[in-house]
Amino acid sequence: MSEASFVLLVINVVAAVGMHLVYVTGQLNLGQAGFLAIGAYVTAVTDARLDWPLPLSLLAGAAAAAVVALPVAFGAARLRGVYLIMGTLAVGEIVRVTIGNLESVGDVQGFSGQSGIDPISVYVVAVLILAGALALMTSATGLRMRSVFDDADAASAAGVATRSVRVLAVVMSAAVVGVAGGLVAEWSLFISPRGFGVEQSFEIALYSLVGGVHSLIGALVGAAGITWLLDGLKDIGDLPFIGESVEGLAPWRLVIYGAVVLLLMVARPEGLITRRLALTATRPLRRGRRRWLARADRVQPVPATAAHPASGDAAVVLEVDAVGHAFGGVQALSGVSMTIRAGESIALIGANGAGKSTLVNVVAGLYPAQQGRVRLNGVEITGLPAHRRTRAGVARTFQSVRVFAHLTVEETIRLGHWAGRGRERESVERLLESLGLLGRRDALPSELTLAEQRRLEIGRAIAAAPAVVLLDEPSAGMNDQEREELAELIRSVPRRGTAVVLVDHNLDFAFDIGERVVVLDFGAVIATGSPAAVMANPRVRDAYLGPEAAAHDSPTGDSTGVPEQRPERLDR
Amino acid sequence: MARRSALRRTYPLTILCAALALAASGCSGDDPSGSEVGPTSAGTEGEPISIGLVTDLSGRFVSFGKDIEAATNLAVERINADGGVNGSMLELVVEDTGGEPEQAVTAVRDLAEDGVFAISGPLSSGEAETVYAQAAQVMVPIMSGTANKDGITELGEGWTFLNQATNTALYTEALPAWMEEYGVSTAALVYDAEEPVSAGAAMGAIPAVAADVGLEIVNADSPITFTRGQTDFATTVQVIGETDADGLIIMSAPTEAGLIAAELARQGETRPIIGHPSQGSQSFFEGGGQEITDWMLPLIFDRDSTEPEVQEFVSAMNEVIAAPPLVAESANYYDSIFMLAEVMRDADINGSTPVEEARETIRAGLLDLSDFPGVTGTISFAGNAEATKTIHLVVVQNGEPTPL
Amino acid sequence: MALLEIDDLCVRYGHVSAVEGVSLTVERGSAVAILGRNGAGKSSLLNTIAGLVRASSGSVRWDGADITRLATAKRARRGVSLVPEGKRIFPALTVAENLRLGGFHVDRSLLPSAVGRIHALFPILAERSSQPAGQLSGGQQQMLAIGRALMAEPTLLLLDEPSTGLAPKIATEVYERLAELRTTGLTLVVVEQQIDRALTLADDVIVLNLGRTVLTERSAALSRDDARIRAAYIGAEATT
Amino acid sequence: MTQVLLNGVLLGATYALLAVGYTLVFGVMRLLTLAHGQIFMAAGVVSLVITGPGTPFWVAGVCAVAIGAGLSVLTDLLCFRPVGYHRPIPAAVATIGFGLVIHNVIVQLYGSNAVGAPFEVPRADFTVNGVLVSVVQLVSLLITAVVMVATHLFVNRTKWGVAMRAFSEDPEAVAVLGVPTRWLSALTLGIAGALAGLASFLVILRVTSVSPSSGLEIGLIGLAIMTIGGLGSLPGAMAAGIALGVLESVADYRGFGFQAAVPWLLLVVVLLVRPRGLLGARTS
Repeated sequence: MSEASFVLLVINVVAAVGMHLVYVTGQLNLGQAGFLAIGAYVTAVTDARLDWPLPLSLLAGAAAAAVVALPVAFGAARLRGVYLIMGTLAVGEIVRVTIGNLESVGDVQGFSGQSGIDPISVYVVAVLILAGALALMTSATGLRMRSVFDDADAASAAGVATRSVRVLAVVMSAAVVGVAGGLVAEWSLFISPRGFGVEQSFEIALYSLVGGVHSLIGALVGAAGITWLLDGLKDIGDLPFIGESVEGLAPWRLVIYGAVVLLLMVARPEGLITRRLALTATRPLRRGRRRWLARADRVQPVPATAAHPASGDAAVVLEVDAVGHAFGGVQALSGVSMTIRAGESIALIGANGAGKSTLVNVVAGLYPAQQGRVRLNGVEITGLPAHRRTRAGVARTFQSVRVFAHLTVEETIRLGHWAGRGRERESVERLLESLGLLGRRDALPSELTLAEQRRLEIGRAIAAAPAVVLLDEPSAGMNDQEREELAELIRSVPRRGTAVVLVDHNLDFAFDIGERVVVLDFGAVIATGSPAAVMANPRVRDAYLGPEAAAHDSPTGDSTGVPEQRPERLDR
Repeated sequence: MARRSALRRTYPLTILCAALALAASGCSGDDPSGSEVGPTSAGTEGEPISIGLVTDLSGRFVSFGKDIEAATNLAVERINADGGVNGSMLELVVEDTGGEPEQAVTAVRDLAEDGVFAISGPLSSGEAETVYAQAAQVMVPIMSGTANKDGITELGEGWTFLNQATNTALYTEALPAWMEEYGVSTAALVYDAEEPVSAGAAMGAIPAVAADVGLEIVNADSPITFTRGQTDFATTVQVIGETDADGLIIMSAPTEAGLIAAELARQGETRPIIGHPSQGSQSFFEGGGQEITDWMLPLIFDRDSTEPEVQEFVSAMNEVIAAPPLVAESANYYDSIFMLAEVMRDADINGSTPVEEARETIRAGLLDLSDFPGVTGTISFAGNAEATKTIHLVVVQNGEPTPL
Repeated sequence: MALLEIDDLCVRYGHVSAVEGVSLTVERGSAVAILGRNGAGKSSLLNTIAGLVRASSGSVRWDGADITRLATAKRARRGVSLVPEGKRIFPALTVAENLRLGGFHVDRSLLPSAVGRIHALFPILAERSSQPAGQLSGGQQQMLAIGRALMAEPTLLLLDEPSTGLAPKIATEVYERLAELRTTGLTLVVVEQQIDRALTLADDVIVLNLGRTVLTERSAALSRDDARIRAAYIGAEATT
Repeated sequence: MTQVLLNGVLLGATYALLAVGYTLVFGVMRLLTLAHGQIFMAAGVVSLVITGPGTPFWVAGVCAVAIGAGLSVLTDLLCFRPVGYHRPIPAAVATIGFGLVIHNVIVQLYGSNAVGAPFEVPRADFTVNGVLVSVVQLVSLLITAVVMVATHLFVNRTKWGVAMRAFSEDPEAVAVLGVPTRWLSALTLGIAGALAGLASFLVILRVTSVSPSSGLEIGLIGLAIMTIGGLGSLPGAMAAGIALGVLESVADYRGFGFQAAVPWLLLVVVLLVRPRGLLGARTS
């Protein structure tokens, strides 16, 4: 591969890294040709007309692309699936046609006069961009960006402000793509709007989609691979043995390229470098970094014996005051009130469809309560969105395990840990150890058993040292031995100073953990007290066996605790 | 499910061996790349003189590119047939850019690295502008036979030439002849706002030349425009109908020219029209061209000229190319090779001449070449990087290009 | 020879085993009820018979032939019809269109009589025939789902919790229709939460807990308060 | 001005035919067939190349429809089925690859210049109080209307149409009823491809040629119209197609400098007002 094609390859890699920043958040954005054009033209004009030094004009290009990207990012945050793809594509085309109508920059006929750039500077810029992207993706922000890809609800439950993460990703990606545009302008010395059309957007998108959306290495391999394939196919005539016979294939290279893209999608739908592959490849790197990070982690002793509140004197942590909620006519919750004290563990039980999950979702802020109020440590949090509630100290898990398919065990815990900034927290290392997951720290959720996934989700919730954690039917789908280990873990939570609200319809599990029991039926509290007292209550017995009383069609349906296979949908 | 997983296991293997095969070709990219057309006659001792050709064999201009490659090969074979240049055979190194400016930059830099003495091409104006801006850095004489944007050679600071009539040269001769032929004094300007060559001509050369020759462009401040890839011209032609002017100036690529011609005929437009040389292609004559009369085109090559060597060239080309008749511009590339050969013969350049010296001599030689008898008529640079070409004016009558 | 034979069936989703080592035989014309609390694997077993879920091991034989690997659509052609959990009717399509899909393979000439048969069984469907199915009440949607599955005149009808979400009166009416259908020789397998309804309809009962068979028994020999059923439902020590 | 509106409606009709293809595939299978524009082009080019000079023009029409349907079914067999219907993103990328293959095979075989129609298109135009109307345009408007009604009837009346609409809501429930879903996807794409072939033929009737490089642009405009109309809504696609045709004609007439961006400006405006397109079903 000649130097000239290698420079082109490096520029393509920079563009691919830019797009990786937005694709990793699951936003399939096709507006990159527009930002490429803005970066190219601003760099070219500031260089040729204003005679700015190269680094400054490249930065100007990036800044201009980022500024234009801001409104687009807010618009895009509202769009999903095909609407997002087409909306961003439209922005790219509008930018290209606008430039084509600007007399001052040579409109359709193009612009030249740049001072040019030598290959070494291109490589330096590329290395800087790569280092920046690597640092970003391994930082807390990078974790938050990845968490938004799979499951926005789970991300906000983990304290991630999903909308601002999406907007930030689009703006940063536009800036990096702007730099790539600047490099194109300086390297080819002549630019015209035709060079920034839809074909470029598609090609840059293919780098990440073929290479693998979830890993920076994927973007690299995709960009380098495709550019080198197209260049290599041109010289197919030079192949040692079969050179002469296939020489006629050279002009057909775009057909071969199309076929290769098709074959790759069949063979590796997730792309060449899946997150799994990237993780195994960078294991040594991560080990070194971990040793360095371990020193910086604030390690503080676990409060050995939290004042275990034998009686009711501990401070009230969470107050649920006359909360009501209805789903289209069906009153799921009516006037539910309960208080939770520091370090207490409560079991919330009720037959299927009694409103247990609705109460958890309302207290955790997944959807606002229609009636009543929720107070945390005396502070009103009824209106607070889910991610702010998590940061304030109300953590929760979901009925079917919802962890992040593309975050490793350690990253998930670190994400939860980050949500508790400003509070004394146990270090990630010690938490992994107490969860029994230290050995599995680099594993992805798909490689864990259901019990391990559940422990991971609970770990993520308590990593933020919240005041209260709401556990929604954690024991579903587990065998007895796994259930016992889970009970052991849940019992240890109050010792860390976090109150537990365990929601479950399995009585023996709930009574084993909950010191106090609250029974829900038809969305109302019908009994509270010790396990024995509650079981003696005839209304509870009747609500449970339910021959006469018809159980309502609960929104959760048959819960096998199995993580729903969430098919990617293009229309939502 | 079983079938697909087996499928999935075998696919990565096939991808892997394909990639390995390409790896071999990729690394071997740095030695002289591209398909060489070696010397045909046996036993000459001298190092071969390598000439680069930058063309498009896979992109938007593949129909032009293939004919250009054929014409260039024909010239090289004929020169080698009668002894080559100063005893050295000519060796043509072809680079395919797919019509992309970025690829053209890479192609020119690779050819310079491989030590070619001169480069013929690139094909489109967009590519030519990008490449000419690089010429001063790679210091190789580059001569395009197709790009015709005015002032393009200034980018190359003396290293770049044009064996093609620029728009100004074309219309300085064509406009007066058109005005005289049809008694035109006012004209309406119509062009493709997305296509750089047409936009360049319509906003640059045409208004300038029109002012010199006293042709009034009625809609100079708000010309009628359309966009490349548009298929429906009903409204555009209707606006043309509403503009009162003696004649129409239509700047566009052949596809759009055909579409407008069909629509003009449909709406009963009979005013005389003058177009752009790039429209003079088979797809225009066979497509929309069938239905219009009085569409004048200033061409740089007349296929039907009675000159014996022109007829010989046309018949030789028709045997070689896939879809005769040939593209007019391929004649320029045929002449370019002969001109380079003559300059090298005069300056005693052969295969063993050091590359820098050869390139510098060829550059100087080309600059003062004059009255070169090519199949496209007499060509002379005479101190100007843009050659003066003989211009053949033809009028398309129902698809038949008849000389004026 | 039994109509449906299930032998040592296992179903795993990733690491979770929903059904482990279940065996069951259903005679032609009989009715079997599958009981067990939430997450016991009832739906997984039913869906495996219908072909929606792939069996990890074990076999499902239909009229002697092995259909473990057979695609859902082909099983339906052989007479196995499923009324899925949550009814899963097509809300945007009219009642008539939903029924039309049920009788996809019924040739045009026989359609009117097939639809007539369903309308006789569930008169409400005749009244609401041109209304979008989404506008029907829970009970009516359940009847539509059953009617749709009956359009192809199946030999075995699988029902997944037909009474869930229905008011008691409506659920009773649905079960009366099912009892009526049994007189036509239709074989039934019903997954049911409510013990009493299951016992009144079915000849045999199989109780699952955590994917394993806890109990198989003639329904006559069982009652709601039977210790073994309570154990499966509420867990061992709660019954003190 | 009525002339401009007529031109707009006629152009819009062709756009609508193309967009209906996309909408049908997305409406039924929630998948994007990004090779649709290239199939439109290839159907036109190949149908012109294989029909000799003597043959009547409608033969090319039949070829175009057949080629369009064939290539579109191939999209199902080569892209959607191997990659998996439950993976929309990789399936869409696979169709991009397939589109590249189609486009570049056509360019290598038939060159990059426009391919002229070998047959004579009957040119019978007449003016009605000043408005020039061509028979060809009227016929194509008529065909488009008939095809639209036929598609609407097919999707709403026949059992296959009902199965398609049900499939878009709950594919598993359709399979459970014994409907052969494999054929369903092939049929959906076949119809979409046939519509694209027909649209390509109608354009050829009017402009007597088709250019191999028009595939990508036309495909994107079709996608834009589907999105403007609202994903999966056939009436939405038809309305948006006509609307865009009229808007583009008016923009041409007014000499609006940004003609090339008209479809995209309309799309951005609609998405700002209704993030689900004009008639997009509330799908979440």
